[in-house]
Amino acid sequence: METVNQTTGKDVLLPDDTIEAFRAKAADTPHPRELIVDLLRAIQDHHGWVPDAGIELAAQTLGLSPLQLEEIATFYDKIYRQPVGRKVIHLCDSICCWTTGGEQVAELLRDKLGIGFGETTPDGVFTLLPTCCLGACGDAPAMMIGLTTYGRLTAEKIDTILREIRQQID
Amino acid sequence: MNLIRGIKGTAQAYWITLRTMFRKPVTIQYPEQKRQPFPRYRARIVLTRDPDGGERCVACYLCSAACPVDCISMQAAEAKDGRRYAEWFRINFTRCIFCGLCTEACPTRAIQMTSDYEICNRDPLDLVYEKTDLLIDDTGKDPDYNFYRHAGIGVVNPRGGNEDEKPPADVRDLLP
Amino acid sequence: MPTLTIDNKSITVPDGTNVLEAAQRLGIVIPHFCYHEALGAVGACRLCAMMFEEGPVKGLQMACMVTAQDGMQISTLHPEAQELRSHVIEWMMLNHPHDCPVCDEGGECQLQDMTIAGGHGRRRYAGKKRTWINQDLGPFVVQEMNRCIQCYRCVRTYQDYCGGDDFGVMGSRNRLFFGRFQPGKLESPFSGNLVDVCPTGVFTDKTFRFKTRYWDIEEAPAVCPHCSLGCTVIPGARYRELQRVRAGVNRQTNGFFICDRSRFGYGYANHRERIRQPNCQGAATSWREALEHLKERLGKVVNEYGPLSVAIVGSPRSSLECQALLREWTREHGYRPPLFEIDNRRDRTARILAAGLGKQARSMAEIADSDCLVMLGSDPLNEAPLLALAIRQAVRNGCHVTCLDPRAVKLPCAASHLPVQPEQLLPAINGLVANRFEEFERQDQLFLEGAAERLGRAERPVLVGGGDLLGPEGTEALLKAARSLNAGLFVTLGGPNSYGGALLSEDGPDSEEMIEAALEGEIKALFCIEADPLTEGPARSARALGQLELLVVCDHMVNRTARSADIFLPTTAPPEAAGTYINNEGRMLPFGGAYAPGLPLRDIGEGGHPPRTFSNITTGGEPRPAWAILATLLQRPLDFDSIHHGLESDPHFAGLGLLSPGGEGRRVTDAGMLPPAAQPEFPHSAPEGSLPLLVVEALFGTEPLSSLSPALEPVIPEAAVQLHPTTAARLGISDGETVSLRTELEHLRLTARTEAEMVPGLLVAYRLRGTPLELLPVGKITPCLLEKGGNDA
Amino acid sequence: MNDYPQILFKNRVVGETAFIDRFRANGGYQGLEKGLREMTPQEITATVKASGLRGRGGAGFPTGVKWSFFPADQPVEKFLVINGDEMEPGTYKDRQLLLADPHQLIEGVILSAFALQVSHAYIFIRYAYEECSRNLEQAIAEAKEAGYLGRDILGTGWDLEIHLHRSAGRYILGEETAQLNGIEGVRPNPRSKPPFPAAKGLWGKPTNVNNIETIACIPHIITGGPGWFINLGITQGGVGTKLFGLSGHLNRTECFELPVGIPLREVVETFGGGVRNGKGFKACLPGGASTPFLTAQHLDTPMDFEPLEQLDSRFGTAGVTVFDETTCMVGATLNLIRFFARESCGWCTPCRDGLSFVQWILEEIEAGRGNRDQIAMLKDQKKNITGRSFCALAEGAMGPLDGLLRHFEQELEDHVKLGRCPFGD
Repeated sequence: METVNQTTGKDVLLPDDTIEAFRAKAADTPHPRELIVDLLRAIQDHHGWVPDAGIELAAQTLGLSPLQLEEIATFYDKIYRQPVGRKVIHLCDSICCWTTGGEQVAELLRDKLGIGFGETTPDGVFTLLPTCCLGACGDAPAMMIGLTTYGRLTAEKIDTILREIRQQID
Repeated sequence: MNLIRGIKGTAQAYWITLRTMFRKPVTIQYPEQKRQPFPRYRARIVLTRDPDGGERCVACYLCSAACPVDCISMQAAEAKDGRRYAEWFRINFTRCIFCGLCTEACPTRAIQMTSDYEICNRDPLDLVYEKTDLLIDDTGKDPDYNFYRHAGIGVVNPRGGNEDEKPPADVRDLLP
Repeated sequence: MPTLTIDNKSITVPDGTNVLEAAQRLGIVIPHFCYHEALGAVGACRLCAMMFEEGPVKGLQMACMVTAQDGMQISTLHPEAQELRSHVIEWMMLNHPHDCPVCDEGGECQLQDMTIAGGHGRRRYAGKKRTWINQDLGPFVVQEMNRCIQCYRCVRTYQDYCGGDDFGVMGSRNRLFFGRFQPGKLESPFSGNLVDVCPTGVFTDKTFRFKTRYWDIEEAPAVCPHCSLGCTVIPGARYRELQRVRAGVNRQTNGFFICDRSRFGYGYANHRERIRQPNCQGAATSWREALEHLKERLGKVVNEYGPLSVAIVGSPRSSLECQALLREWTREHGYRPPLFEIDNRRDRTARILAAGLGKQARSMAEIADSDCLVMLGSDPLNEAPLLALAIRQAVRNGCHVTCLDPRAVKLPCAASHLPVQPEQLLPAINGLVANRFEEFERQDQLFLEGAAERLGRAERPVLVGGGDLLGPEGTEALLKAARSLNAGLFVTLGGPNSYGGALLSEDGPDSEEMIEAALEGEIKALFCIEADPLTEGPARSARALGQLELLVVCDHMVNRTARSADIFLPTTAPPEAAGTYINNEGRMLPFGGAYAPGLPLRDIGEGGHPPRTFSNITTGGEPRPAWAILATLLQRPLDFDSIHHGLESDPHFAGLGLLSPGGEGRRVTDAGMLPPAAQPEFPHSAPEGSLPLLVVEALFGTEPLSSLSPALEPVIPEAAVQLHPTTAARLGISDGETVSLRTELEHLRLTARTEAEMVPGLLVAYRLRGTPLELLPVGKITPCLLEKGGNDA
Repeated sequence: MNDYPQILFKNRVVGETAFIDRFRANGGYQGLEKGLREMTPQEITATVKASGLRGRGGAGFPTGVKWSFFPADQPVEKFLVINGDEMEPGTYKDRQLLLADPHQLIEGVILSAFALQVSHAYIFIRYAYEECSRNLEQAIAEAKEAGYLGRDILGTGWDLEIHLHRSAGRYILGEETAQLNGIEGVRPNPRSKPPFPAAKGLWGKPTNVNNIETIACIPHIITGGPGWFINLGITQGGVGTKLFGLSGHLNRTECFELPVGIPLREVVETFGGGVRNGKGFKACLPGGASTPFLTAQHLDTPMDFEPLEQLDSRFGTAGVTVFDETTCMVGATLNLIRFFARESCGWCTPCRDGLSFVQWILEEIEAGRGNRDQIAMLKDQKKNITGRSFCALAEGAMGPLDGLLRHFEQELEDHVKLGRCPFGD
């Protein structure tokens, strides 16, 4: 995945062919707005998060104003409008995980990563965020890293998961 | 009966005169002698400062609105730091009736009344006080109160920096 | 027409009325925030709770969300309803700052009123308050987000009603930010309405920042003088300074909103160069002496050359009362009949429209209700902004809009635009009637046939014309078309009282005839009332005025003609005196004077301090209403009753005396009036290789009054010439390049701007005040030469 | 262990997904064949109505009745939306269904779309269910390949396209009208009702919104018939089976398919394996975060709509979250209120600000800074938020608060009296 344009050296928000595909879809539908969430997610998948330039690119692709995109982007909690690490940890803080030691898991994660909620580790690998119920209540306490859900968390399990992810990234 | 009543009436009056003759006189020799008014005596109006030395008056116009004789006028303006203040502030003491409604209306404790009652002059114009005449270097009552520490608009402290405020929110925040 | 009972009072309301509106009709005040008559009900604030005791709906309901039905019995005072209201206010106040003393909304804040009305007095929340970093929203609006109670009115006004897309709501839950994507100027020309709709102090008027409290401001309902639509505005002044203008309510014209030109263009009244004392030959004098001098000089001219040597020029900026007295004055002394508009094209357009509009007249409310609009030569956002909002409301209700115009007309709504040459407007109008468009290219024919077909099918069609581009011939054709298509007609005119002047002109002279007479020496004295022939008149005016023996100018602004006047008499600015305007649909709209004229305290000196000398004379208080000057000259009583009485003998103005400022006004009666005789336009000799230049009005910077307003300076467009990319390519000119433009009279340098949506082959420029462009006639083609490069010749 | 008939979970093997081969081998798409070849759309709607199936998304509105309001016979563009925004804490049944058996949903969607005569169906899937989305994408492709989707399905001359909409978070999108806004790409605030989606839904066109589990039941109702389906329920009036997602302080926190009407005790003790660590049962949420708590005295209640409503609670999504005797119910309620306050869309005042206020009061009490006035404040907040908000979110939030005030007011008093949480932390 190319994230930096070799000739301009600038961040690539989305490959040109994907932009073109969205543009074509937008031209094809009577209501291009329906592509907003898809397009924002595509930019996020590619670029890691959605910077202001991503909002502007999306607006321009769909023929809307940046504000119209921003109204949607800031509503959803899973569209990141600020830089995040390469992997975002969403730790569930809803009732089922709370009953099964979610707060201790949060404490553990904060300790292990050395960061608080909303922060990114200095090496830029992990961002720790709380999230509402992940729909993994039977496997509480649970967290989601990227789009993968991990349940029945224990100290050892968290260690293994974080270690494996760091290895994958390196 | 009438006679007794007449004598009694005359005697009583003389008795009062006689008794008063030996009392300390009420009249004092003003202006040679000055009188200490009661603590809650209301006279000349001043503009006070907040504990940090800033002008308390924010030129909200509430005193001038409350004034039943329309003796207060002012013009509000914005300082560079966003603080609202009185560009000019004028009280016409020839009109003032010292009713104290202005001080009750004042939301910032800026306008207060003092016990200085010596406000008389030959030229009425000299009784028209401008801001320089009114502003004192003291907090007066409520010495700890600084309106801008509670206002919630970020003038004395940065926005969201007051004790009863959260730091500024951001819709782009990653936290849900 | 359901009948319902609210608090034991019965009322019958039209179908579709909601219960909140029904209660308002009964005079029952129920706190509410998100409901607004223009924006409708959305049920967001949950404040207007009422108890539905009997009838088809039961229980505690939000009144704005329930349509009134027969048999409803409703209580607004039910304890549960009151309890809920106090809770809703408590919730809204959780984060509201403690800053009423430094908030400009204080005193006219709906939240303050509703907090009291809702019964919330004691704060129970002791937690910390949410705060925000504000955005800079440009020169007009200040934002203070900490005060926001999230009623969503601003975004519904800005986006839904006004069609702006650069301001909205971001975030969710109790973290909602109402602002722009990035800080910056609000792009909508209706941005100032945020100030009016915001129920608290989130959006306040930057030009009015910290100036005055509501209770100290002098206000009166008035009519906006900046275009011909007649929007109701409420100017407010303190210490003799006009400090703000806010929107008034007139459901027939502007509804609840006004444009930014109307709101922020008020600076002309406080203009520092305004001459506030009568003067003779440049020397200040008293009214007495000036009027004596005037009578003497005028008498001399009349004695020497006869009364017909005196000519009078009135203005569409003048009130109807002034115009009427002007006509009487000329009649009484046998002077030449007055002229009410020095721009010949605008004059004839207005007279043709006034003579023929009759039953075809439509109000802006009716435009908003139309199902098919065809716009011809009309660019509402530049010429008459509120018209664009009426059109947008029509589109939101399913109306189709067709626009024929040489310019790249931008509208805040969907419209099909066909760029046509200015001279094609007339064949297009005639074609719409006959459904024949032979003179057009095949593609355009299809477009026009579609428009004609929709027009034929529509139930409430309206033809919208721009008087400047249509001119007298186009307007006449449009009138005929409207009659034969049985469609409504709405044509914008040059000034706020063009229609009034046109009604009073009858078959009087036009400016060409007058200037001709002056050039031939028949006119020796010219009396200009709020008119500026040297700027607005024909090009020959300067020569003609140079030959006069006496030039008298009555005006409240300084312009070319005023500068060369022998006698200058200062008049009041529109907000300083009462009067009546007749807007472009023929609606008589009286206005009140908000304050007496005088030099603003701010300008008197002493470091902003008011002087310490007391006097019962107002400094700079000499200006008099133009009508009062005329009444003095005519030795008439200084009151409106006699003027109105005189006017009402003319059947057009029936009912004028009964109107009061701030009302909906009343359309002039359609009584027979003769249009001016047709007059062929002088053919212009276009030099070889010349291009047609069309000079038009812009939203900011071209209207004579508002362009004097310092508040608008940041938004006045650059001096530019717009041209189609193909034209630019042919001339070898690229976008943004400096070009040299040469007309018969002027030579200027400006920037070239390519505009793909305009018609090819044409040049378009805004008639910006203070540039040589202001001397070019508006709406008319001026041949010019355009060259690359800006080096002076 | 689970001897009850397995209908929705009949293909379920934990850790595996049944794609088209296994699905068809087990009788998949037979309902579709029957429905499309042998029945008219009206007959399908009538069958669903006769089955008494009630919506499985939480509100429990009779599905057949909802369908009968839909203008299926009108020749206008209309839409079917499948609500897969399962974000209510304690609820994870749809995920299990889609992980195990995505074709079951696709078959249901096709049948429902046929009954409602729509040609475009949207499946709305929440952000966190990416595996489910991929399963659905594969299932849709396979169904298309097999001729169950696309043009002229099974020779009926009727077309259907299924679109998958992946969301980007936020609980409010589970509200049907907010979900429509979400699909349209406008701010997902709920819309005012009326007009209901059946009249004006997606892009103003008639739209029917149903939960994933509801739609998954449809093929079985068509194959088995309404009588069979009704008889699956245990109680009088209980209809069909239901996916119960168990969570909280139980020994076994898994998802089971159980008959509607099964007693709570059986769910907790037999299937949940009893409360963890031998502790006592204190309370449970019977059907997700928005349902008022049940206590030990309610253990014999049949898990069905009416019996739970009689206890002023709700069946909801049947996501049963159990709390043991060491749980601080004030803390639990605070956790739930914090969730609702955070997931409010911000449209109406009671939800946006009222819930924040309740959250603050509970925080004060839980932290031991509370006073008795604040307990009274909780009561007046509950009274003035319930039923007063724009959509059901704030009302749902008041569910647990209602349970707290009804069953555990003493715990609030204890917090105030002790000046700290009696349960530690």
